[in-house]
Amino acid sequence: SAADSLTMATTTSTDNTGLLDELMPEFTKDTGIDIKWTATGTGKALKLGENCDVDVLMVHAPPAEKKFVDAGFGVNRREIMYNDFVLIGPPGDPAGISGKTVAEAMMQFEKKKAVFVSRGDNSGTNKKEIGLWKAAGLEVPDRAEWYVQTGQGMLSTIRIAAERDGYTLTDRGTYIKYSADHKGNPPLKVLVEGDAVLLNQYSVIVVNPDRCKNVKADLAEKFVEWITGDRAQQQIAEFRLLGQELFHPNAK
Amino acid sequence: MSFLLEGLIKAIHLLLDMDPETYSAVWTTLQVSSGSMAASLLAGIPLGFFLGYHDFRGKRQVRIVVDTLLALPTVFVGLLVYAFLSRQGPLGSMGLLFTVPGIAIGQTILALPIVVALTATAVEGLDRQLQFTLVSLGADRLQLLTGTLWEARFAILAAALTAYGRVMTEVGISMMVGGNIKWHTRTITTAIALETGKGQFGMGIALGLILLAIAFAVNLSVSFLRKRA
Amino acid sequence: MSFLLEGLIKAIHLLLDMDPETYSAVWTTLQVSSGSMAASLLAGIPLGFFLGYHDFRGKRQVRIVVDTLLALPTVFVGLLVYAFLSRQGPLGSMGLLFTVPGIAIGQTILALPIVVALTATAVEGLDRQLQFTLVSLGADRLQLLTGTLWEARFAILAAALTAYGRVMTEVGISMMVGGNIKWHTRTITTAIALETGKGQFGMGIALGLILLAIAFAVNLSVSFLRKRA
Amino acid sequence: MAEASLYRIRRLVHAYEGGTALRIDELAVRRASIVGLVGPNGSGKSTLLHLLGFIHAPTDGTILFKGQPAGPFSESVRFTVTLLPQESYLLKRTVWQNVRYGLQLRGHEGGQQDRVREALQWVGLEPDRFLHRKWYALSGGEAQRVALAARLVLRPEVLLLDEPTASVDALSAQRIKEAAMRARKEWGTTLVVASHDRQWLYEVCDNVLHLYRGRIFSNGEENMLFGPWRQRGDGRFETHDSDGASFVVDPPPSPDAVAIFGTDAISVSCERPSREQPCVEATISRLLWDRSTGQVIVSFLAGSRPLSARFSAEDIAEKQLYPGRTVWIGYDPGAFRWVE
Amino acid sequence: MAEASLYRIRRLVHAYEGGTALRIDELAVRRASIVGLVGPNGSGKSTLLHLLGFIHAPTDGTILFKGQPAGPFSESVRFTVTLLPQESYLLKRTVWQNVRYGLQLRGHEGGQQDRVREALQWVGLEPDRFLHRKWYALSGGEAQRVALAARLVLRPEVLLLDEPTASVDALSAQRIKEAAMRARKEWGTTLVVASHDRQWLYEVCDNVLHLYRGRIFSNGEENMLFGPWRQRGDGRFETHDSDGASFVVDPPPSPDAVAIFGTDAISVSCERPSREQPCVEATISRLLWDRSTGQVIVSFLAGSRPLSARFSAEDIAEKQLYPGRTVWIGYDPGAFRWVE
Ligand SMILES: Nc1ncnc2c1ncn2[C@@H]1O[C@H](COP(=O)(O)OP(=O)(O)OP(=O)(O)O)[C@@H](O)[C@H]1O
Ligand SMILES: Nc1ncnc2c1ncn2[C@@H]1O[C@H](COP(=O)(O)OP(=O)(O)OP(=O)(O)O)[C@@H](O)[C@H]1O
Ligand SMILES: [Mg+2]
Ligand SMILES: [Mg+2]
Repeated sequence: SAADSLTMATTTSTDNTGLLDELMPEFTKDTGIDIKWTATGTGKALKLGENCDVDVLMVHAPPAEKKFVDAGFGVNRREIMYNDFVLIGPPGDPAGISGKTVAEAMMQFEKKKAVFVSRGDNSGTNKKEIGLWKAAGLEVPDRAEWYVQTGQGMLSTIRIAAERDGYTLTDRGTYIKYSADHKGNPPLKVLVEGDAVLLNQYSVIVVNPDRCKNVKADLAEKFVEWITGDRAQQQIAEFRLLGQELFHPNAK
Repeated sequence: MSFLLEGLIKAIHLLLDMDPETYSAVWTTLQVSSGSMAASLLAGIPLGFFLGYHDFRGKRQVRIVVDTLLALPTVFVGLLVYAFLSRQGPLGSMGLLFTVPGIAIGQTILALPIVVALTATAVEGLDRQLQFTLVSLGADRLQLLTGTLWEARFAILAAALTAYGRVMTEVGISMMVGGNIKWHTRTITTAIALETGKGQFGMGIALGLILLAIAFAVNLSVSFLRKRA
Repeated sequence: MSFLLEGLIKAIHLLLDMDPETYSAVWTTLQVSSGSMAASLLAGIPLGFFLGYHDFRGKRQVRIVVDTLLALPTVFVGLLVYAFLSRQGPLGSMGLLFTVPGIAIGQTILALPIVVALTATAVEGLDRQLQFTLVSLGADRLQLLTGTLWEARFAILAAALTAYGRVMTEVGISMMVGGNIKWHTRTITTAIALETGKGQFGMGIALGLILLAIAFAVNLSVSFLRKRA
Repeated sequence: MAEASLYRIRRLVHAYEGGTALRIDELAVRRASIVGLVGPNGSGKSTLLHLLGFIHAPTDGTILFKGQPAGPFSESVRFTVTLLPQESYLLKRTVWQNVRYGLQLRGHEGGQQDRVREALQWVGLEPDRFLHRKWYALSGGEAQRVALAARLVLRPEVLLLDEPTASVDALSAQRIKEAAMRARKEWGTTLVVASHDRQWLYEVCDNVLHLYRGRIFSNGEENMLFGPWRQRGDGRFETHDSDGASFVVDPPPSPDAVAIFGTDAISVSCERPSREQPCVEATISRLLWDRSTGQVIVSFLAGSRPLSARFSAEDIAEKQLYPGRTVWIGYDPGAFRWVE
Repeated sequence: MAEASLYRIRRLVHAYEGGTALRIDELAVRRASIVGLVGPNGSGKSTLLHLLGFIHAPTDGTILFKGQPAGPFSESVRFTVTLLPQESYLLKRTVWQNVRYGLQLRGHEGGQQDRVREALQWVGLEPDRFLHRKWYALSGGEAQRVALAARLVLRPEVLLLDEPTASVDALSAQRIKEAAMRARKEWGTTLVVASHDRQWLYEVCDNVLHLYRGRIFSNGEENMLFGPWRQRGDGRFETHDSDGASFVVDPPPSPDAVAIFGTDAISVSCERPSREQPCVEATISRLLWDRSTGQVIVSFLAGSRPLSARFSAEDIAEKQLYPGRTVWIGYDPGAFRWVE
C-alpha cells in the first residue's frame, strides 16, 4: 500500500548493472516495504531529493553529497559500497598511457592531443574525471578539439569513444557490460587501473524530514539500516555481473 | 546492423512469451496514451473548431501562438508539469508525481496544440456553404459543431493520429513526471531509452517494434472512419 | 516552482550575454532542423500529393502504414540510423555518425510521415472540381501539383509546422546519432536533457524557452502565408 | 395587418468588406405568399435570402419575424425557416442521409423513410435509384434537386430558395414549381424565391420584387439601361451600342446611372414610328405566359440588349407579335426613372 | 472529310461505379462548329464534356482529336482544348489571378493585363470593379462569369462550356452568347455547349444533340414521355397523369422505356380534333425564336408535362398560337420511337 512504499532516486549505473533488481525484492521481503526507484543522473537525483520528491537517495559523488548534507537537504549519509574507475582506450594506445599513473596518463592526453571522450554531464563519473584533470595540475580542456563531451550516459560515452578511437574514464561495471556485449573482445581495452584515486564510493542519504514533511523518514531509515546491514552487504558482495565481481561492500 | 534482426526476433519473443515487464510497459503506455488522447481531443477539438470557425480580433496572433506551441519540447513540458506536481509544488498534495495520471497530464499539454492547430486548419478548409447549409437546416450551436466536424472527419482523424503518434513516442515527459519506475510508470518509450542506455540495442529495437505494432493496431481499428460516406 | 522564474531570467541572460554554449546549440539546432525540414518537405509533399490525389489499389493500406509511422519513436529511428551510419554499418565509411547531417537524416525520417500524411489529407480534402479546373486550363503534371498545393496551402503550412515542431523537439535521434557532443552536435533539446539530468532544472526551462522563441520567430516569419489570397 | 406580415424589415443594411450589398428601407412579406426576387448578378438577392434565413445578422437595421426580432440560432426561426443556398452543398454522406439530416436535427425519428421518399419524388428523383447514392455520384442537376428535397422534407413554414432551378431540366423545373405551390397549399408555407428564370418565377409567384444594386425598385419596371452615358451634340445622352440600338435620354443624374422603365414607358409597333419619336429597332425573341396575371411577357433584342414588356393576350393576337418579328420600340426620353 | 472533323468518337463508353453513364457509337464534331447538348439531368452531358476535354480517359473506346488519339495531359490538347466545368471552381486568389492563371500556365507573360481586361468585358464584368476582388467576394453569377472569362482569355481552339449561363442574368447571358460567336469568328474556335436554356442554345448553336440516359438520339426529336406505363383494357398503354393529360401508346418495349418524338409526330390545333384521334389538351406557355433556323419553338404544358414543337413564323401567325392559349395536341400512338 501507499503508506508502506518508499521512493528512491538513484543513478543509472546502479540500475543498469541490475544490482537493484536483485537487491530490492530482498528488501521488500525482509521488511514488507515496497520500494520504487527512479534512475537518473546524479545531479537530478540530488535535485529530486532537494525538492522532497523522493525519500532516499543512492548516489556516488562524495563531494556533492557532502554539500547536499551540509545544506541540510539530507541526513544520515552512509557509505555502502564502492567499485572502481578505469581508463580505457584503443588497444594501439596512441597516447601511450598503458602502465602509467593516472596523473601521467592525463598529461599524456593533453600532450598528444589524443581524443578523450568525457561524459560532460556532471555525473559522479564526470565529477571524478574533472577531479583527475585538476589533480594532474591541468585545466579541464573544455574547448579543445580532441576533448569530446557527450553529455550522455556511460555506455553511450564508451560507444562514442570507440567510434572515435578515443580514451575515456568509466566505472568498471559498465565496462564489464560493454565487453560482454562485444563477446569479451571490445574495441577499447583497460589501460590504467588500480590507482587509489580511481575509487568510486556509493552512499545512501535520507532526505531531510525536517525540510520535507511528506518524506517517509522512518521507512527511509529502515532502508538505510537494512542496506548497511550484514545480509544486504553480503548480497552486494555476492552480486556478479557476467561472472565478475562488481561492488565491494564497505558499510561502516 | 545485426541488432536490427535481433530486435525483430526479440520483439516476437517478448510478445509470444508474454514477458511480464514488456506487458507492464505496454499496459502503462496504453493507459497513459488513452488518457492523454481522450483529454486532448475532448478539449482540443472544440477549441480548434472555435479557432477555425470564428473570426475574431487577434485570431491570427492566437494561431501563431498555437503553432509555436507545436514546438513544445517534451522535457520542457515535463519540467513544467513537474514544477506543479512536485511535492513542494502547488499541486504536490495530490500525489500525482511518478504516477500514470501525472504523465497523462503532461502528454495532454503536448498533444493539445497539435489537435487544436490541425482541427482549426481542417475547419478553415471547409466550404463555407456547409455552414449556411447546417444553420439553414436548423442546427443549433452544438449541432453546427458536430455537423462541421463530421464533414472534416478525415482531417480531424489525421489530427488525432498525429497527436497520437506524438504522445505514444514522447520520452521526456514520461521520464520526468513518471520517473520510469519499473512496474509502475515505465512506458515503452522510457523502456526503450533505458535499454538503449544499457547498450541493449536489440531490446530497444524490439520495444520500438512493439510500439509500432500497437500504433498499427490502433490505426487499423480506426481506419473504418476513412470510408467515404 | 522557483526554477520556472529562474529559467525565464536565465533565458534572457543567455540570449543577452551571447552565451557561447547556448549559441552553439542554437546554431546546431537551426542547421539540423533546416536540413531535415528541407528534405522532408521536398520528398514528403510530392509523396503526400500522390497519395492524396491518386486512387490506386492498396491505397488504404498505404495510408494505414503511413499513419502508423506517425508513431515512430525517436530513439527507434535513432537506433536505425545509427545501425547504418556506425563504423561497422553499411554507410559507416561516409563518416556521418556524430555529425549534423547525420542527425538531419534521422529527423527527416521522423518528419516524413507527418508531412506525407497531412499533405495527403489536405489534398484529399480539396474540391475535386479544382482538379478539372487546373487540367482544363492546361496544367501539366507538375503544374497540377503546384496548383493543387497552392490551393491547399493553409493545410500544407500546418503540416509543415507540425513536422517542424516534431523535428525541433525530438531528443532521441539527436542523442543517438548526434551524440550530444558539446560544441559540435549538441542541440537545444539534447542540452535540455543534459541540464535536466544534471538537476539544472532552471537551465532546462531557459533552454526550452529559447527553443520556443526560435519556433515563434519561424512561425511569425511564415505567417504571411496565412493571408487569404 | 401586422399579423399577416411574417417578415417585417426596416432600414436594413448589409455590407461586405467591399461595400454595401443591400439597403432596404421597408419590406413586408405576407404569410403564405410566394415572393420572387429578380435582378442582375450581384444585385443582392442571395444576400437578402441569407438575411431572411437568419444565417447572418445584418450590418444594420431590424428584421422582425412574426413581430419579434430574431437572429441566427433563434429558437423562433430554427425549425421554421429554411434556406436552399445558391451553391447548394451536400454533406459528405448518402442522399438518404442528406435528405433526412434536417429531420434528425429536429429529433424527428418516426416516419423518416416515407417523408424522405416523398420529398425525392417531389423533385423528380426516383427514391429507389437515388436513396443510396453517395454525395459525389450525382450529376449537377441531381445534386441540386437532392438539396431541394432536403428542404422540402422539413415542411417548413418559410422556404427560401436561391435559384432552385439553375441547372435543372425542364420537366424537373416543372415539378419543383408544383412542389412549391403544394407546400404553400398543404402547409401554408411562405416562399421567397430568387431566380433568373423569369417565366418560372412569374408562374409561381404572387409578387416579384426587382432588385438592383442592393435596392428594391418598384414592381413592373423590368427593363434597365446601363451606362456609361455619352453626351451628344444636342445635350441629350446616349448609350454606346455598336449595333445601332442606342437609346437617347435626358441628362442622367450621373454618368453611371441606370435607367429603369416598365411596359408603360414604351410603345411597340410593327411599323416604323414617325421621325420625331425616338425609337429603336428590335426583334422579338420570346413570348412567355405569366399564369398569375394571364398576361404575356414579350422579350425583345434591341441589338444585343434584352428588353421586355407585358401585353394582354388580345394585344398579342392583334399586333401579331410572334418570335422572329422585327418591331419598333418607341420611348419618351424623359420617362425613365434613374437608379444610381 | 476527316480533315474537317476535329473530334471523332467511336464506340465510346464511360462508366462510373454506379453504372454506365455514356455510350456513344459514333460522333464527329466539325471544326469551327458550335454544338449544343441538351437532355434531362443525369443524361451524360457533363460526362461527355469531360471526355471531350480530356479530363478523364473514357472507360472504353477512342476519341480522336485532329485524327490522333489524345488523353489527359497530351501535348496536342493541353493548350488547345479548355473546359468550363458545371460547378465552376475559382482558385483561392483574386479575380485577376484567376483569369490570368491559364496564360501563366502557357508562359504567356506579355500583354496579360489587356487580355484579362478584355475577357472580363466579354462576360460583362467591369474590369476596374472586379479585377482585385478576392474569390469569395463575388455573387454566384459573378463567379460563374469570372470562370468563363478565365477560359475565354485563352483564345482556345476548342471551348467546352457546361451550363455557362446557369445563374447568369439575362444581359450577361446575351453577352456570353456574343462572346461565343465572336470566339468562333475571330479564332475559329469550336464550341460544345451543354445547357438547359434551350433558347440560348438554339440561338448559338449550329447543331443541337439530344442526350438521354447516356445516348445521343437524333436531332429534332425533343419530346420525351417517361414511364412507368400502365396497361389499359384495350391492350394499349398509358402514362399515369393525375391531371388527365395522359398519353396512350402502343405496347412499349419495357415498362420503363421512354417514348421520344419530334414535331412531325404531332398535330396542333385550336379546335378539339375528332373523337378517334388520340389527343391531349395543353396550354401554350412559351414561344421562342430559333435564330439559326428562323423557326419558332412552341412550349406547351399538357397538365404538368412540358412538350415542345417547331413551327414556321407563318404557321404561328396563321394558327394564332400565342402564350396562354389552350390547344389540342393530336398524336399517332404508333409513331413514337422508344429508348430504353
Ligand atoms: N462574401 C462577400 N464579400 C464581399 N462581397 C460580397 C460577398 N458576397 C457577395 N458580395 C457582393 O455583394 C453583392 C451582392 O451579392 P449577392 O450574392 O447578394 O448577389 P445576387 O443578387 O445573389 O447575384 P447572383 O445573381 O449572381 O447570384 C455583389 O456585388 C457581390 O459581389
Ligand atoms: N462521380 C460519379 N460517380 C458515379 N456516378 C456519377 C458520377 N458523376 C455522374 N454520375 C452519374 O452519371 C450520370 C451522368 O451524369 P452527368 O453529370 O454526365 O449528367 P448531366 O447530363 O451533366 O446532368 P445535369 O444536367 O444534371 O448536369 C448520372 O446518372 C449521374 O448520376
Ligand atoms: Mg445569388
Ligand atoms: Mg451536368
